[in-house]
Amino acid sequence: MTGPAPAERERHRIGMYWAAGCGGCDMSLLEIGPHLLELVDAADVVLWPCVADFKYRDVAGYPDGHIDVCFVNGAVRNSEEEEVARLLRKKSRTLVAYGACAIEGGVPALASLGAVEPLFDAVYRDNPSIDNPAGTLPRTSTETPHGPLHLPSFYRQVLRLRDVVEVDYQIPGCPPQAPQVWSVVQAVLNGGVPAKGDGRKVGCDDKSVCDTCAREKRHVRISGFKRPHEAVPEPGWCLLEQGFLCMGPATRGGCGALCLKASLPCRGCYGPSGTAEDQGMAMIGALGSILDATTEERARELVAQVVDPVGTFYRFSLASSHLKGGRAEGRGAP
Amino acid sequence: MAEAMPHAALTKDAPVAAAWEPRIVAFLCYWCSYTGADAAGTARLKYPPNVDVIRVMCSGRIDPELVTAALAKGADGVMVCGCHIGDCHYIAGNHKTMARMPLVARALAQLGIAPGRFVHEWVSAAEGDKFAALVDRVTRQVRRLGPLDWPRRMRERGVPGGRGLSPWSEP
Amino acid sequence: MVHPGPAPADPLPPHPPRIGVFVCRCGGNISDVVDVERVAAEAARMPGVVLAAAYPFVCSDPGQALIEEKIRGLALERVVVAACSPTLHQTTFRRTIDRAGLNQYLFEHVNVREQVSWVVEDEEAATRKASRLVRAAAARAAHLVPLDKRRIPIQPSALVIGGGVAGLVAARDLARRGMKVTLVENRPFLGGRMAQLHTLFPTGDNARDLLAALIQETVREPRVRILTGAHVIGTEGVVGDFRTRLRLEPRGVDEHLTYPGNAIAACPEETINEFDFALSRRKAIYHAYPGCYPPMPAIDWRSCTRCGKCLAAVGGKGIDLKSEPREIELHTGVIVLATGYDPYEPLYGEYGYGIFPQVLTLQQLIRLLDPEGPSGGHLAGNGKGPGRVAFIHCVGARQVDGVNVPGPDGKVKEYCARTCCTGALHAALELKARYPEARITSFYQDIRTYGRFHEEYYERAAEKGVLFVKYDPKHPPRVERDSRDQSPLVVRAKDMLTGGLELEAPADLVVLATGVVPHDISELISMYRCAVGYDSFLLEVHPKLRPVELAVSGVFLAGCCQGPMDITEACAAASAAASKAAAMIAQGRVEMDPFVSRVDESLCTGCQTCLTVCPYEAVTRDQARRVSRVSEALCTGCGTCVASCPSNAIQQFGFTDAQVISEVDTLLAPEPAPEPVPA
Amino acid sequence: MTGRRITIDPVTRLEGHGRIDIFLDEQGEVGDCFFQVPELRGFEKFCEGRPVEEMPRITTRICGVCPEAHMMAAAKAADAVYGITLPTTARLLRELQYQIFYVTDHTTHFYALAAPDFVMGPRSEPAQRNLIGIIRKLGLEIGGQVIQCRQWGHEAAEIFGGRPVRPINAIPGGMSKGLSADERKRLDEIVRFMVDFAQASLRLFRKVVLESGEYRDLILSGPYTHATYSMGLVDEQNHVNFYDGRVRVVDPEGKELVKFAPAEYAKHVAERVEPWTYLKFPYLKAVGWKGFVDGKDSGVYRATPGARLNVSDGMSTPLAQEAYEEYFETLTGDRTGRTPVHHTLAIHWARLVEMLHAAERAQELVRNPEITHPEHYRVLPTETPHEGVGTVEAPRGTLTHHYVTDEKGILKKVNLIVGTTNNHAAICLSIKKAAQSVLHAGVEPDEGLLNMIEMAFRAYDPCYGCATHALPGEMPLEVRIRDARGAVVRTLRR
Repeated sequence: MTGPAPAERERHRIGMYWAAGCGGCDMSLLEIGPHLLELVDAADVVLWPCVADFKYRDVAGYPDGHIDVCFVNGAVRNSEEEEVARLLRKKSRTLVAYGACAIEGGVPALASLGAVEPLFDAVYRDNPSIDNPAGTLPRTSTETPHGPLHLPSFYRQVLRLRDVVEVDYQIPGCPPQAPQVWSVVQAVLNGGVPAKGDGRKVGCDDKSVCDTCAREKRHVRISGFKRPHEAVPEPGWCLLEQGFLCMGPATRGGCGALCLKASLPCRGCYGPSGTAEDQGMAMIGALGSILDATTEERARELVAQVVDPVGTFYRFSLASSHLKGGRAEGRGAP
Repeated sequence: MAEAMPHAALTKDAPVAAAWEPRIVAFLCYWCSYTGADAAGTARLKYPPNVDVIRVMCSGRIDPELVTAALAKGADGVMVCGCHIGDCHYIAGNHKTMARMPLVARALAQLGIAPGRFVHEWVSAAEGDKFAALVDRVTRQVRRLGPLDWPRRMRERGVPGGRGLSPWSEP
Repeated sequence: MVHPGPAPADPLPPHPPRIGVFVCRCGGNISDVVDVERVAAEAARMPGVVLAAAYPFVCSDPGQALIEEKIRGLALERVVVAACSPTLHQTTFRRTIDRAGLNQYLFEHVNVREQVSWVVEDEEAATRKASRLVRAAAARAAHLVPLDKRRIPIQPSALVIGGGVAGLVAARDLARRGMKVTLVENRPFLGGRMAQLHTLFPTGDNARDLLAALIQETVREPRVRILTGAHVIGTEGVVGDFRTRLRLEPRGVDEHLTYPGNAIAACPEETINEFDFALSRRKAIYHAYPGCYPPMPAIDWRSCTRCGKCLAAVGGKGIDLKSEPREIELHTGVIVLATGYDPYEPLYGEYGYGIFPQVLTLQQLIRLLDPEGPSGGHLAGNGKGPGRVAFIHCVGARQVDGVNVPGPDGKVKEYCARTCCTGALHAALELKARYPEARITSFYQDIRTYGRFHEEYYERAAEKGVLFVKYDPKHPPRVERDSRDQSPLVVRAKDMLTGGLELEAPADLVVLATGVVPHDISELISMYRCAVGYDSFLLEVHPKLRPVELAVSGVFLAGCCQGPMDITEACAAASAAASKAAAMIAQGRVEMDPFVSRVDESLCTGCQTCLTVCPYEAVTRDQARRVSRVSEALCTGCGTCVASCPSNAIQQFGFTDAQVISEVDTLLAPEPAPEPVPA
Repeated sequence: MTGRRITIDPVTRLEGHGRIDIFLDEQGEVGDCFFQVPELRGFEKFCEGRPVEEMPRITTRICGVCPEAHMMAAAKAADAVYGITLPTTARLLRELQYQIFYVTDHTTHFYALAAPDFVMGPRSEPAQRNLIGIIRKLGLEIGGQVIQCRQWGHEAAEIFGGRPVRPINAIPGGMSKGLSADERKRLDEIVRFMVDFAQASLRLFRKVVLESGEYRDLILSGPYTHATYSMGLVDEQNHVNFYDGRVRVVDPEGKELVKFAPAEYAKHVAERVEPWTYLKFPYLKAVGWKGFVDGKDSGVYRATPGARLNVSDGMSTPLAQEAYEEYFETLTGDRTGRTPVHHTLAIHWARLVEMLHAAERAQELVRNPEITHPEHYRVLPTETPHEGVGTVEAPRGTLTHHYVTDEKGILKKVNLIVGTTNNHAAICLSIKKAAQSVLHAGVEPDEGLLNMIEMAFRAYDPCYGCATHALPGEMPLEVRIRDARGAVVRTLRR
């Protein structure tokens, strides 16, 4: 390890925290690899439970604004995570929503499509391996011979970080790509970040995934939809035009169109592109414009070939869509 | 979406509005459907007052985001009307509508919006009677379904968040 | 930029613009149902509204003057008028505020008559709806920006499609107004249907003499270019610069042909002569009719075998059997459609047509009565004349659903063909004149000799002893073989005037007064996106206000493509179309609403979705900058590309997301508490 | 007291991700001990209605630490749903990708999370007890190799599926893309390096751990020992297999209890629900749930690297077999491996043995000529989808995905038993036992003691990303010690 940090640079205090995420975001921050050493060289990591317990202190004991930049990944799924979010907002000068879950709810937000009760049933009561004759469910408070044990309460709706606290920047992606992340971290260290904006997106492109996708657009209309396992795509040709539902057009770039390199369609993890707010409806607007249909029957046929519209068009962004799921009425069969 | 709370204000500030009336937003293309709505008027046909018309030049302009935005802001129902296929003043604007709206309908159903709340129909400039009948039908079916009041629904679920969310209540 | 919140996509000016709201009573049309004062009062509480009041007739001169005065007096920056439908007076009010020096697109028109006061019974509900709409308009108005009409330079040239009487008149009139005119006719000869007529009602002129005169007038115009055998195969562009692609069938004959007669005589190929409605045959190299234009014959390539006998007969000059079709492109500022009609072709067996040789259509009868026609004007070779003749009216016209057999489009022809009554009587009288002993019975639904001087034909026919039998459309006449052999045929019908008494008329000749159907121009209809009426004729923008214009700017209607007309009406329509087109050209440019789409290149993400959505190909890609572009000249302002853009990078002037969403927001906002009811 | 708990103490909340409650009895000894997992996302439910072919892409979002495991389990389950038999090339590619992931994942855990305790010492400065500390102590060379191993691992992942992390390339019927000759060549280099690196790691372990008496004792000491059942996938020869095979369970003495096809998992494993945690407790049906106790009569089992070695009769690769024998020789004196190892801390060693095996196996696979076949990397499903189970050995335990779909392949039912969950009960045991051994009346608990408690569950490499959402290793941990009346007498925190 090289010597002490350059004296002229004031050492930053950086934190990373997860809420309802999967840890992939923390991993992606680890992915900066060798830069990790530069990071700890230039900044004090004052909170990063997954890799470092050194200097792990009582965050609540920090003075307000003690953390210069705090990255938070994961959605807000329960009361505990909301409290954590509030605390970190208080203790951090700059709060950064890190990754799809924190920004748009991510995959876990699909849970908002249904009510909580059936979810608990599926997990704790009704599955092939469950042994729960009494129908026991986790409770926020349980009496034991020794005293009560508490669990955070589970929310009906998956919330974004922005739904509970003010967010200064957002780094999209599931997970954000390491090079992008490192560029942001560097900017943070060298004070090169753009002016704070309410959830301004950083560490991503202004263009769509299509713009970075190497596949050729032939500007032919979609004459039928195929599911990824149903056909082998022609190499080098836009998957959407081939009929593989691809979220590329409606998705912010930054990933480098990685999934397309694996000849699989984009699923939209970088969230809506441009100023669109409802990624799913934006995609429907686009998709409906490029179907090869001149009669209603044909249009209906093609539309019927789209399986699971919400699970596809809102795979990562349901919590930031206009309707946010929320199961109002009806069975909601696709 | 703290701003999308008209109904809280509504019940608070405007007691008259307490008696619920369906709020339906209709997006109409200018050349056929809007003119068709005019035709209904010229013929003095009577229909319920619950549908407020927003005029666009072509149904092809109706961005699906407008549909969800209207519902998210408290509409109990949304109508989308355009020229019949083949009659589009812009050749094929309604071909896009014809493909988009069924997708919107399917997505809304999955999102838990009762199918009756979103209606997509073709109304020609001559079909004043069809328009009147349509408004009548949609208003009745939305009335049957009751208030959607998405903003309230979301606030109950803690969107926008903040304290006072209603967490999952245990059995 | 759809926002679930009220935050406008376009930042509003620091101070909300000063908005004036004018609510029209429309002389009670509105105010009888809508509490206009309350609507105005509630609108007055909207941000930026400095004036909101109700007035008796806002569209009247004093009303407009008032708006101008208020704009000046109160320095209004936006104007909202709540009145009738924008289709009626939007333009009126735009001009008004333009006169007051305010950009005419800073205007918002609210429809509280056709869509509120005329359709909502309950006054409270109507008032609330009107109030919602007006407040939404006020909110929208705040988002309006000044726009300029698009001005597209227009070429001083016209394409007239159709070489019949209407096309000729239109072409002549346009040329006389100084326009370059190209007249295209897909047959090898000009004249159209008129040439197939003999004498004309109500004047009795000879059809082909009149036609010849008109053709001469037209072709002598130096600015007129005639293209026969020309088919429109494609079109691009918009008003001001229509680019039309034509396929020109070779005539196969040129001016070097010295003795056309020899060539025709030498031709071994014969085919049905459609000019005589299959009553005669003609050669593969032929003249349509005596004195037709162009005078030189033409080769019918469908029946020509290129045997070369004609060429041999004229010494190998003036005939080219090898010539191939060629394509050309025309640039014109406007287009006049004069594609005409076809006589209704009765179905096989309809009134015995096709079964009994004695059953003719009116058109066939006219050809037979024509001295230059297939029979030299004689009905029967023996000169004895037709004997008993039965006319049946409304064949292929005024049909009854369920009674008559629908056409290929699945519809029966419910409309009146308008010319056949007079035409049939005209022919009946001519029969009487030539064969006084002919006994004529006319089976009709109603006699509609509606035109000026037309009724005389009915009266004279009655005088001359034509017997009129009014039949019941639900039980049309039946044409059968006469069992008693008094004559070949017998026509049976219920006579409505004698209470449905079954009459029968033996007939040596049955004439079907057939209606008219539009000439098949389905390609043109799809090419020019013409609106088509229920009767399958082309549909004008407004039958009274804009009778000769199609909704497609720069395309005009002349003659029977728009509906059944007699020659008088067709010529009038053609002249009207010509003057309308000329007027448009005279302005040197067309003005179009500025509601075009524009790509915000800073937002365009280069997904290329929009590139395939525009049927006018107004959207293109700038490869260098990896963004899309919209050509304002080609954009027709539908906004379809706007909804197709998943990044909301495309906005349509006059219909931005911010404007539309501001309406949505206000419509769904809490309704104001009602004013305390005055005691 | 309930009243006192209501007032929100951000500290408690903040550090509640893994919460241990220790209750002392009258004598001041540890009475009872609870380990709580406070998070749930509910994939089982919201995956319903999704197309089954998307599951390899969706379930990678269950855990960002071992997404490959979920991708493979999901892909295998989807194969089964469509009744697909994979072409050889597809199977080779899947296993190769999986083995390489194993090396990378075990590297991460050993060096970033486990080694600090051994290298720096369990009671060393927390500030030093991390990867950076290791690198400082062992020098940049090994540190560089650790980082290189991880990076090359991700490069390999990118070669397979375009993405360095969070792969997506396994689909029903095989892989979304094949392997080119050049790519194979590069993978060969990567794998060769990994074999060397795995051996180096074992040498390091011997040097720092085995040659130090303190750790040997620690590993063999009672507090860190549980005689439980062991579970793991084995091949026909009962050799360890991470990607495929049958699930074998041996009892604390090493006798085979059962060996079953993954599809029959529900016959043999049941999950218990406790109201005080969101995480379930799987146990062996045949034995039954006897509470949080170990021994032959308790259905509690472990599915860890150690458990996998316990259920196997050996390794299919030579170097790993040597390491296997050394491992058992040292810990049980029986090099055949018939006698199970129950020392929790020995799991770290077993992990290194597995790492070597994974690297060796990867080498076999990458050199198989069929692996670059231009077409056989996938087949298209032909049968009507219905039901399927997919099981792999995740680094942290046997991972099972179970799907039921409609005839269109839309999921109607989803059941998941993920790696760490298998060990949940055992982890509770280990923590309790560790606590009982270090906390006594009159002993002042300090950070070091606390870490020694934590080492007990760190050995499992508990991945609550899989189980719920938290991350392996240094879980933010709070220990509350209460007196017999339940009053908190002391709260310790790291």
